[in-house]
Amino acid sequence: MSAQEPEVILEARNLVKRYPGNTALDHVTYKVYRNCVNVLIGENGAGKSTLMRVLAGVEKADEGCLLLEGKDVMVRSPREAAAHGISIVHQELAVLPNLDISENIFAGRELTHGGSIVDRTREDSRSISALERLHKPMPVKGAVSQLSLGNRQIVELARTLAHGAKILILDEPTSALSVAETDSLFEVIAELKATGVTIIYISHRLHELMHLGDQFTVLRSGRIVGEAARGEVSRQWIVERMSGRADTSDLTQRASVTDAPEVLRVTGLRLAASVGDEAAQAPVHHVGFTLRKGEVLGIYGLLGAGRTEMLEALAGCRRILSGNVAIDGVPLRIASVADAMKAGLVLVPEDRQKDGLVPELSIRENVMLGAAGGPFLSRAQETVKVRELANDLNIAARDLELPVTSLSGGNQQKVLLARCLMRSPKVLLLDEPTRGVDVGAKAEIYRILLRLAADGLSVVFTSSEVEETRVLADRTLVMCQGQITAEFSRAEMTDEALFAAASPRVTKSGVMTVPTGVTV
Amino acid sequence: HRADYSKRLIVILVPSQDNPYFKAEADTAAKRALELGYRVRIDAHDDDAYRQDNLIDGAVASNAAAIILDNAGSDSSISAVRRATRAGIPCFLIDREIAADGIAKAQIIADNNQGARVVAEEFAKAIGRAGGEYAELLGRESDTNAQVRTRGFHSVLDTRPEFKLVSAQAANWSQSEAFQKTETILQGHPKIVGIIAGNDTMALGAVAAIKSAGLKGITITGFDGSPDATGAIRAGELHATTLQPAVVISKLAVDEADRFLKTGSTGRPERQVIPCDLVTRANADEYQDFEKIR
Amino acid sequence: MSAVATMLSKSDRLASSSARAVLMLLRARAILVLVLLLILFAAMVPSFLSANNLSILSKHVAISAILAIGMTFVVLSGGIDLSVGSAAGLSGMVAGYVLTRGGVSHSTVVAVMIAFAVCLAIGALNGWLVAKAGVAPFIATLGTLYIARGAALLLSNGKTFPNLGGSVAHGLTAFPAIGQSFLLGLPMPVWIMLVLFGLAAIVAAKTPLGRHVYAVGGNERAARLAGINVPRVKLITYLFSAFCASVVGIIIASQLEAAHPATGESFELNAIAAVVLGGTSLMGGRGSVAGSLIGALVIGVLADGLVMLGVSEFWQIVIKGVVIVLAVAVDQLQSRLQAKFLPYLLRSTTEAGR
Amino acid sequence: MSAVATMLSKSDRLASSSARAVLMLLRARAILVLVLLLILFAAMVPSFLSANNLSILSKHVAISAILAIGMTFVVLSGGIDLSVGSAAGLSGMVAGYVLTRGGVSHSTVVAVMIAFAVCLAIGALNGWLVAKAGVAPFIATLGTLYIARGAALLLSNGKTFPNLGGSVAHGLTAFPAIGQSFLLGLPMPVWIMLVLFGLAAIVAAKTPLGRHVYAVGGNERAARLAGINVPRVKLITYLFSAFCASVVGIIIASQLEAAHPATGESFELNAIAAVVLGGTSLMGGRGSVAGSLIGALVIGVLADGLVMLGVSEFWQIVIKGVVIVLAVAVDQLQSRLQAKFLPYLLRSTTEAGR
Ligand SMILES: Nc1ncnc2c1ncn2[C@@H]1O[C@H](COP(=O)(O)OP(=O)(O)OP(=O)(O)O)[C@@H](O)[C@H]1O
Ligand SMILES: Nc1ncnc2c1ncn2[C@@H]1O[C@H](COP(=O)(O)OP(=O)(O)OP(=O)(O)O)[C@@H](O)[C@H]1O
Ligand SMILES: [Mg+2]
Ligand SMILES: [Mg+2]
Repeated sequence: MSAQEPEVILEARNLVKRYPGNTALDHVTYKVYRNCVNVLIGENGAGKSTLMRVLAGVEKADEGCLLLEGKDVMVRSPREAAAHGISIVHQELAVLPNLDISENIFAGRELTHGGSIVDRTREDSRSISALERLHKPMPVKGAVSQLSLGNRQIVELARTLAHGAKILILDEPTSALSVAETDSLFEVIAELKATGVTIIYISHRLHELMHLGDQFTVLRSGRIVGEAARGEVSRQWIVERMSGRADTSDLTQRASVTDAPEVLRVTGLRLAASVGDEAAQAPVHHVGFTLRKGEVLGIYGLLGAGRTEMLEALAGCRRILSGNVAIDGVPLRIASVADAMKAGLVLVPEDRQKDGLVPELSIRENVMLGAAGGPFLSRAQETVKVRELANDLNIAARDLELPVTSLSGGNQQKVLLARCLMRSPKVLLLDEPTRGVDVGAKAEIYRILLRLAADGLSVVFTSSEVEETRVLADRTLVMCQGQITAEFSRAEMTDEALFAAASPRVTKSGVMTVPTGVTV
Repeated sequence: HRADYSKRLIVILVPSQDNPYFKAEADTAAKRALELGYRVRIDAHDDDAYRQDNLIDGAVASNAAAIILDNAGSDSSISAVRRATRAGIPCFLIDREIAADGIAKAQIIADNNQGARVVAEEFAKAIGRAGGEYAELLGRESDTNAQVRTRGFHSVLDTRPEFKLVSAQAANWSQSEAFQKTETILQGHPKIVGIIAGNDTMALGAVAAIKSAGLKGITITGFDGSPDATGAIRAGELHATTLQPAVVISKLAVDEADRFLKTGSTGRPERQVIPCDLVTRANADEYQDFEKIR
Repeated sequence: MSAVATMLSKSDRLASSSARAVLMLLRARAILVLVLLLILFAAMVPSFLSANNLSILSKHVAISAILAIGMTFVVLSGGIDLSVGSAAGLSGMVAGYVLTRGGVSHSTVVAVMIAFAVCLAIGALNGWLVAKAGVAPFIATLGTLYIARGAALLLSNGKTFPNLGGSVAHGLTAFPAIGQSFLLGLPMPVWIMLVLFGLAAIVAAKTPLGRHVYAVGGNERAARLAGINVPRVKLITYLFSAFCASVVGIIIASQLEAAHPATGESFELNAIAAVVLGGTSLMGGRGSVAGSLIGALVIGVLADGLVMLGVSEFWQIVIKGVVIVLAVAVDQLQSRLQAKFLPYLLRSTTEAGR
Repeated sequence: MSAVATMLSKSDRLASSSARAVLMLLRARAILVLVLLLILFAAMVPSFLSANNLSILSKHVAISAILAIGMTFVVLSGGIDLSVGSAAGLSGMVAGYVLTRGGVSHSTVVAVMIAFAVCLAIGALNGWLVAKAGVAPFIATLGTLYIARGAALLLSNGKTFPNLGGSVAHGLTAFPAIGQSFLLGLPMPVWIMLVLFGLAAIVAAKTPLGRHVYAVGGNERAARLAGINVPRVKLITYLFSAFCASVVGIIIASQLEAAHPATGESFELNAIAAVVLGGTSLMGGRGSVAGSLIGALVIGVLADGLVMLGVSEFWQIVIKGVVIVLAVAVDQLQSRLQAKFLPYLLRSTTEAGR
């Protein structure tokens, strides 16, 4: 890197973006430096993705403007962003499941013979070369709906490579990638930088950021709280700025549960992969574990490892092909959510919006949804119950009749938690319980969960964050490609060990295998 | 009529089979044709000229010997009839005519205009010299017969200044629609003394509405002469209707078709107009199933 | 709070109060349209607001309102039921068949019960196809639309079952009473509508089932995860819709004292239009039974008023189309304004709370 | 690989080969049904496979096929168009108006162009309502269904425009030729259908637009993120659908040499049924133009065959309903079987591929 001050290629000035319930961007002025890897850091829900969506023309800011190379520009659509040379890989995958790989790579920007007929041959060859650059050859005529989550991520990366952008935004591109895939991505980023491309890179993995970043920006609760160049940045600096670490020092001091009676035993669980437009992952197979009363069990893994599938199966909304589940030693047949609930297994789903909340209903109705009761509902009685629980879980809502969407992410999560507690469960299943939740709420949720566990509730949660797993879990299982690859007690958990156990390995013949560890 | 492919086929096309008039028409023709040793097929075109076109194609494809047709529109049926004729299948039109000569072998029609006039005369006579406000229920307004009948009514009633049309609403030949429309009309015009309807089903809808409103002394007339209507006339609920001689026409058409197939000529002029009979309480017992039995 | 923040929140509050007014206005639009129509027709048609006409009007509205009440639950749960018109027709025909040819003592009660049973079978078929076989509601109910219509026609071979008002000797006096009698000055169909409305409103607002319907329409996956038996909820909505259709068919047959197999053609479109006019979203999850009642009133008043005004049939068709499109376009406008103003509205509420 | 794993993958392969056969069979079901129907009718109706009848049949199929081709794109993009029947009716009426009363030298070309223009305006209205105003496709096109039908009726005050096959003196010979003439032994409407089919198939498979239609139907959000102009794509699908409807209206007016304002009633249901029978999903994103053509063939063959067999009109209605329901239930079955067997299929494919 040359010594001179890098020049600003893109500047976002005074951006404000409000959502019902919170302000995602609060007068953000963000500078992107030419030909650098601009790293954007921040806790979940800090507003990183929102900022990127504004830069990429997907979302319109309520206030503020964009300057590209000093000139005021309007970016009102992804198409216009592309015309300005801005290209993005979104955090949530945006693939077209019904099209094939090559069609996905060129969707919206087809190559044509003279503007009318698609030039498949050229598209295919450019798709192949883009995939080769990522060291990930795939049959370009294969349907995307049949790809694993990681491979879908690769397809999205290939899409941006195939178009040659001036500014490339990568929003958590590695969350579904294995170690080997991550390494080839880093190679590509280095190559791109060498050819003059500016990169904005978002990730929660500090070691990646330290390795890649040239310029660092820290976002917290929709505001920029720190900016620095590579030399000035240390791990310490980042962590301080994010101020992100919830104060969890008080939480780690607890006795581990070893002698409590066993509540849940899962053996030989096997599930089919989901199909259609959602994830078509490696199916879950040969999964088994046990859980004691009052124990908090963490399940760590990469995106697409099959954790969600496993929890959904236990909660009764996914078909179990084979395997046994027993509660308190009594074998259980789980054919429906009702079955699971009756046995005391309740799930707080991963995606609040998609699987959890009914946006049209009020906070009260969302909490009481599906709760058993008499033939008639009584608003007064419900209000009393919900109010009590809301106070207990510290849900910051004065008016329980407001739509549930008016709450912040953390409070929405607590609403779901409250709904599950309404069922007096034996085992609480939580899928990514703090995704998109702010720091304060995160710590609060940890405290609530640990208090519930102390009161004798057994908890299973998944997380993609090492930190969270370490704070919360008494014991951690690691999942990879639908299998459990390792088990760690609290003392054994380290970032490196967890990460290694979670990453699929690629053998010489190219076949992916699961890392061998302590299999249960 | 099981398919016996050794027999020659007569295709009978009528507007619908859920209307008693067309049903009688079709059934009579079918019965007569079977008696004469033909195979028959009945299809309904729902007053949709395009569907009629397809059904005529179907008759052509089935090598029908003749087509008995109650058509779906005097203008929009010409090309279909011409096509059938060119394919060597003689067409015998019943009930309604088409606006072209020399294509169909026969056009045996009920005189809708005359029928409308006599029923309108009777309507006027029943109400009497005092006259008053009256309402009209029209059939599907895009239907030729609806237009012919309303013209017939007005050619009589418009010449009498004592009669004042206060509401003319389309009830699309439907009983339930006529019921609701009549109820609404009665609200706007409580003083009406009569309702003249474009067919019997609508007239019966009006009868039900009048009855449910508890009104008496409102003269209602229909058109067609269906058994339900003659029954209502006998019961004193409906004042009059005009019987379209469906049975006579259908028999005549099949007989002429038979003669044409055997001799090459119907022996009659193409256009034959059969007058409609006025049915009132006085002669209601003489009619049954669209036929004068006494 | 800084001076800027204070100013901001002040302007927010202003925005919120005017936003609220706009939202209120838009939410009440069906009532507004209704009131406008009533004023318009009252001004132009002298007897429009007479007690007598209102009674007749209410009877006409009852027919579409009953269908709309049944349709509301289907639409709230995210479905659609195209078969209601055919089901109504079939219901009347079955009742007519039993009354005139049944031989089972010509009892009105038996006839009505059998008509209900047949329609519930149609509803069950719809529910099974949608909830269990996973067929899109539009197609499933399009299929049953044809099947029920064909069955109605086959039942009498296309003929009308006449004289259902028959003689006292046949014990038939009860049947015409269903559609024609009065109670406390109100026509019986209006009472039936009111009872069904009351029932539906209570179910929608006060019972677990009602909440489940909203939940299934609002977010089917979430509903399933919350332990709601989604197929059962859907099945019930189609059963209820078919039941309402059956009631309508019997009322019409009773009013006409005759059952015609083509009765009810395109009723489904009226019912759907009433539901949508009443603010229920075709996406499911949002709306109310009361809204559908008002929607049915709008459609009924419009139809009767235009007839009384003597507007041509053809213009009536065009006006209906325009009203449907406009109403829903306004609905969209409301959602958008709401999305835009809600943050402000909420902010001021939340601040007040803290 | 362990012994267990080998055994597992072996049984998987067995499953896969039979699964594949089942899948193939299910995918080709529309063709299967078609072949079955043809065999059935050929056996039961002597003249069914005669050249003459096939020519007539193809002409009938052309009408529903043209509508279905237009509808396919709308459905593929996740919409629905209920207004095509009315649009077809309006198109014929506009052409009839221009030809008989237009005064503009009675030119066929002018009449056809104006009819196209009017229908494209309907299509644009649909597209605008759906893509810009955010109105649900069902309601938007239900509204335009009424508006277009009302307009058609108002144009002639409910009457037919007759004599469109008029005299040579009026220069009208070209108009009847559109629907009635033959080229190389095939009826002109069939040629028009083939041209539209070819065009549509090429657009669907070979152009960016076609790909965008699939993308919008497959995942609208992802399509938007990929930079596809979603509203424009939707607008185009409605325009094309309205254009196809217009063509149908003109062909029918030309065949009948008259334009009737009620023409095209319930054509939309036939077109939708054809599209769905052809395997296009009402959820969008999945299906093909060729499928719709086969769907239209099934419906056309069924309709004509039942008529020739002399099956009663009432049974025809029932059979149509049953066929629609069954076809889509089978579609669902296919998806489920696919979901069940796909893992096995995939596994063996992957193994083979590596
Ligand atoms: N479409 C939306 N509607 C409502 N709220 C939203 C929406 N998108 C984002 N938010 C909210 O805006 C805030 C910022 O979200 P954003 O996705 O930008 O965070 P992030 O920094 O990318 O987090 P993560 O690390 O989890 O990806 C969150 O509180 C989130 O709940
Ligand atoms: N193509 C995709 N686009 C958007 N979301 C996807 C896609 N594929 C999968 N997902 C979502 O990501 C989740 C990942 O699947 P899975 O449950 O197998 O993995 P997991 O180990 O639970 O991963 P994680 O919980 O980290 O997402 C699924 O629940 C699905 O909703
Ligand atoms: Mg993000
Ligand atoms: Mg997950």
